[in-house]
Amino acid sequence: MQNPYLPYPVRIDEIITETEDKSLKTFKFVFLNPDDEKKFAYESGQFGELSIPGLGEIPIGIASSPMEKGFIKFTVFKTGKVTAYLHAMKEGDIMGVRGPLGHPFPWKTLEGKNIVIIGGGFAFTTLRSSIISILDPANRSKFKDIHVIYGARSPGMLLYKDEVTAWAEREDINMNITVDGTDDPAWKYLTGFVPTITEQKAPPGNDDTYAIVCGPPIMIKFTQPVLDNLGYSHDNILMSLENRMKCGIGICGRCNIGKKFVCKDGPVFTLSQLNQMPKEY
Amino acid sequence: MKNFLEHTGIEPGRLHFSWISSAESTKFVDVVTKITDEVKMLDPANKKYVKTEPKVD
Amino acid sequence: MTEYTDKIKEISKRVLAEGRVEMVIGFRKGSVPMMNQPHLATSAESVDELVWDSNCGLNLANYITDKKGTIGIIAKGCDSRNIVTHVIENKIKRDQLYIIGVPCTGMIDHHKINAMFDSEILTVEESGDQITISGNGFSETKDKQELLQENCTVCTHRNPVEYDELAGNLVEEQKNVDQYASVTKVESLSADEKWNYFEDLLSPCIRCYACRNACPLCYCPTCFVDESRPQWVGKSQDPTDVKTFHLLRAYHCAGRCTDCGACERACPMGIKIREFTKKLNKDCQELYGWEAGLSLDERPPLDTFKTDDPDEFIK
Amino acid sequence: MKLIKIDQQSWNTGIEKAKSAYRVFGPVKEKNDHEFKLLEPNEMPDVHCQNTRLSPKSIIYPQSQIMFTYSLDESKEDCRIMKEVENVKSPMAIIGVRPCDALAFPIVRKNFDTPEYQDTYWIKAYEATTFVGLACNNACGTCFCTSAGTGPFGEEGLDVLIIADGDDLYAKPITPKGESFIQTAGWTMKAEASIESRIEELKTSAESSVTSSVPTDQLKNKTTLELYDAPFWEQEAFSCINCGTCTYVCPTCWCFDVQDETHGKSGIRMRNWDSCMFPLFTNHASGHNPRNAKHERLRQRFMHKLKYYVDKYDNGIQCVGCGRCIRLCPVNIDIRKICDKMNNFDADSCVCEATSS
Repeated sequence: MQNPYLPYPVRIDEIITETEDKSLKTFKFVFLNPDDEKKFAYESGQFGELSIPGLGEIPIGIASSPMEKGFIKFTVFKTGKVTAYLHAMKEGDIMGVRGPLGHPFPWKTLEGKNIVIIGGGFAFTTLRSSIISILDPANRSKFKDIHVIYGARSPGMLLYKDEVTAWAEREDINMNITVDGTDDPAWKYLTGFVPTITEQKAPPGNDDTYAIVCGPPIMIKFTQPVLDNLGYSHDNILMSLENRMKCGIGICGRCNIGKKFVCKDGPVFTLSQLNQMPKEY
Repeated sequence: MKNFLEHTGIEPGRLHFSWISSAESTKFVDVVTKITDEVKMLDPANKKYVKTEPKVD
Repeated sequence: MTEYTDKIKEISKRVLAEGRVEMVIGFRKGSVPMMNQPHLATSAESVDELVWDSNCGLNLANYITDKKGTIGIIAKGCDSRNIVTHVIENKIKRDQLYIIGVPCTGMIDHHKINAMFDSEILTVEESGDQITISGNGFSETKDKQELLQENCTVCTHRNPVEYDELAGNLVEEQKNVDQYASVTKVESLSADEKWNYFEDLLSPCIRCYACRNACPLCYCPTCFVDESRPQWVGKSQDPTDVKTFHLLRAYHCAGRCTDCGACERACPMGIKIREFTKKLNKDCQELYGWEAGLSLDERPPLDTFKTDDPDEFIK
Repeated sequence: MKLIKIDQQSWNTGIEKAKSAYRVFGPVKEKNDHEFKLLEPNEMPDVHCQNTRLSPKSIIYPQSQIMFTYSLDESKEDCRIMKEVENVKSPMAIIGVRPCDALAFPIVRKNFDTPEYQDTYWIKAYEATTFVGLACNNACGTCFCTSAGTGPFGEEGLDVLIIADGDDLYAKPITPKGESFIQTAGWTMKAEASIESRIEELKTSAESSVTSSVPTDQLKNKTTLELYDAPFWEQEAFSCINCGTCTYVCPTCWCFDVQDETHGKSGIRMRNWDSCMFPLFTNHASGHNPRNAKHERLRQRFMHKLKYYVDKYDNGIQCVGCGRCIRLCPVNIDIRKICDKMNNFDADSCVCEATSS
């Protein structure tokens, strides 16, 4: 019997400060036991529990892609006790990771489809993972058109800036980078809230087009009617939820929404599923 | 506070209050010395209300 | 007790009908013996569920904290003192309230009564100052005085101190009671004996926080035991953490506690939690001549500074 | 039915023998109430205990349980590496488990032992334990086991059922685990054949002593969202003080919190029972709380037991009818009443009422 609460020991290999306010850092972990990397076989959309001995665990979406080998990456927003401590840790420090946890985006279903990825703020992490996976030469031909709408508060708050701007130059992905507002004259991308940009840039909905929406509640609230207007069926809208979690494996009982656990049955749900569930998130 | 803690079984002499201004450095030294001396006189077996490492059995 | 109940219903219906209040908070009969349930009545129909008997030991002031609207509240002596404390601490405005005062002759102790019998108690009936307790194959009648919650036996404020209307005639206050007999007993013990006494007292605690949550004083939005930054107390069954919770909670009630006994009544494990608060009440009385919740015009001693405050503890 | 008769003498010696092979737990009266505890040598389980105040769940699933230990000493090679704590070292036997409490274990098992993840701590403790049940001859007024999937002579979750007829005890082995417990105890006397009809009599009389019940037949047919939006939750929650009593005394409540604690240069990761009644249970780091109001938390508890569980497992309710929450709730919230409201809830007539008034 495998103890599902036992984290794999990892070493912090690299820490990247993502945003100008230093509230978001990306941690690149390397497994101490190389075999553990194989056990940690994941797909984009899943999450892990970052485990800091002495402090506790936090559930964080996996920001790296399974196409990236030798390490896993997590982007962490500094908000509570554990994240604050993690932000103060150094490269080379040892901690733990448990996972992969939850269900990924439904990649089999998404094959052969157009995908519209809509992300706001620091919820872009598993979306980065998804885009890296999709754009990998081994995978790109499996999908039709890829649209991305990614919004941040300001240019300085964009995650993975080098990567997203590089994607904007590519032909095989339609990138729409936007900020809520900026007075930077050098800003060459869009300005406006994500729902507005979605209205302008997203393709109309049909059976062959899926939207993946990850972002703060307010963004989701205003993006949903836009997608309705564009004709997206609720079966074709995928969302990733967050709730307070501890165990991450559907046992400790706190993250349930109705009979579903966000950790084990989610975090990815279709909007049709969510429509049938209490709004406890 | 002192009454209350002592009421619950904290040995008298383990909780002290003093009013010392930041300018009264000698008073601070005197008080701390006096307290530490007094506490050292107490039976270490009576050290209560100290959380110990839980036993794994 | 039926006269109290009738009068409570009559007043409640009137103040609701007159629009004086939007709701009345009282008790309704519980589904198990000795356990009446706090009840919110907003219509004449729901007012008919209100009852008053010797099983109304919870403190209803707990249900008006930060509540909006105009509220009728049934208040025995201790409830009224906690209402006063609430008003002083800005948890409710006096003019939101219509206090229906109930002069109290004490509440019966369900822990004590359950412990008297080996078999389950199925009914507890009350007639004047006699209580009849029955179960499968037994029935006993006892004087209510013998069955009172301990705080009621030493209560000296049975009549409400603040009210808009009374649901019965004022009762005679108990005189010559030794309010702090249990405290004095512990005070005479040695430090070690005291320590062991409280260790034993708290050993059944399961940290359900019923004591805290039944207490009208414990209204902090986040209790110190629930704080995570910093985390003051561990969350396990470690006796040091359990004790820290009880000691600090009691201390937070210093000079505010009315000895209503709701904490003890609510405790599923029957822990005598008042052993802590009583000591602080005694200290407040001895040091400051203070009893909580007697006047709307005076602030509690730990809330005020007087140059003649005792300071023997500072060296 | 293979029944074994145990007289008072061999009961006592049997329990003592069992203690050499098992850690034996049983109900013991302490102060005013019975609780399960590890029996000392020559200490007997009290078979006259109607039921313990707390359920036996803590024997398998302690309120505080250390999961891992680790060092924080940077000079050590295993610094910050979690080491699993072995929580079970020897077989255990719980004597005097009432059938309601016994049924709770297979119910809780559904949570801890899933196809995807196995909670090693719970499963190891559960598997190491022999459940020696005690049939109830007389129910409490708050018992409703017969409508909660079991009964006073229920066997599910038990390895042995002990039936008391006056001073005589009869043991009915249910599983191989139970048979080996009986063997260890040295109970070998076959009961006379006539006893079977006597036991049927006891069983019928015990069942008729269960006077309260909950209706559950319609729970499955209700729509989750309609029940969730039912108007009675706020009324029912009025008296609730959001303490954890109902969840902690409940044999089928399983939620926990994970906490790290450090002592100098060593640390532990532990779990402690948690309660859906506490706001902190679901509070997000951002401060947002999906179940912020007390009626939302009360609703969660009852919806979980009487709707979510029902839908998820299609195998009864997550309640065994022990009545502890009813007896111990400080403010008299009664699951029987709430179950009744849920089972009889009619969203359509409710809408009518709302629109007509």
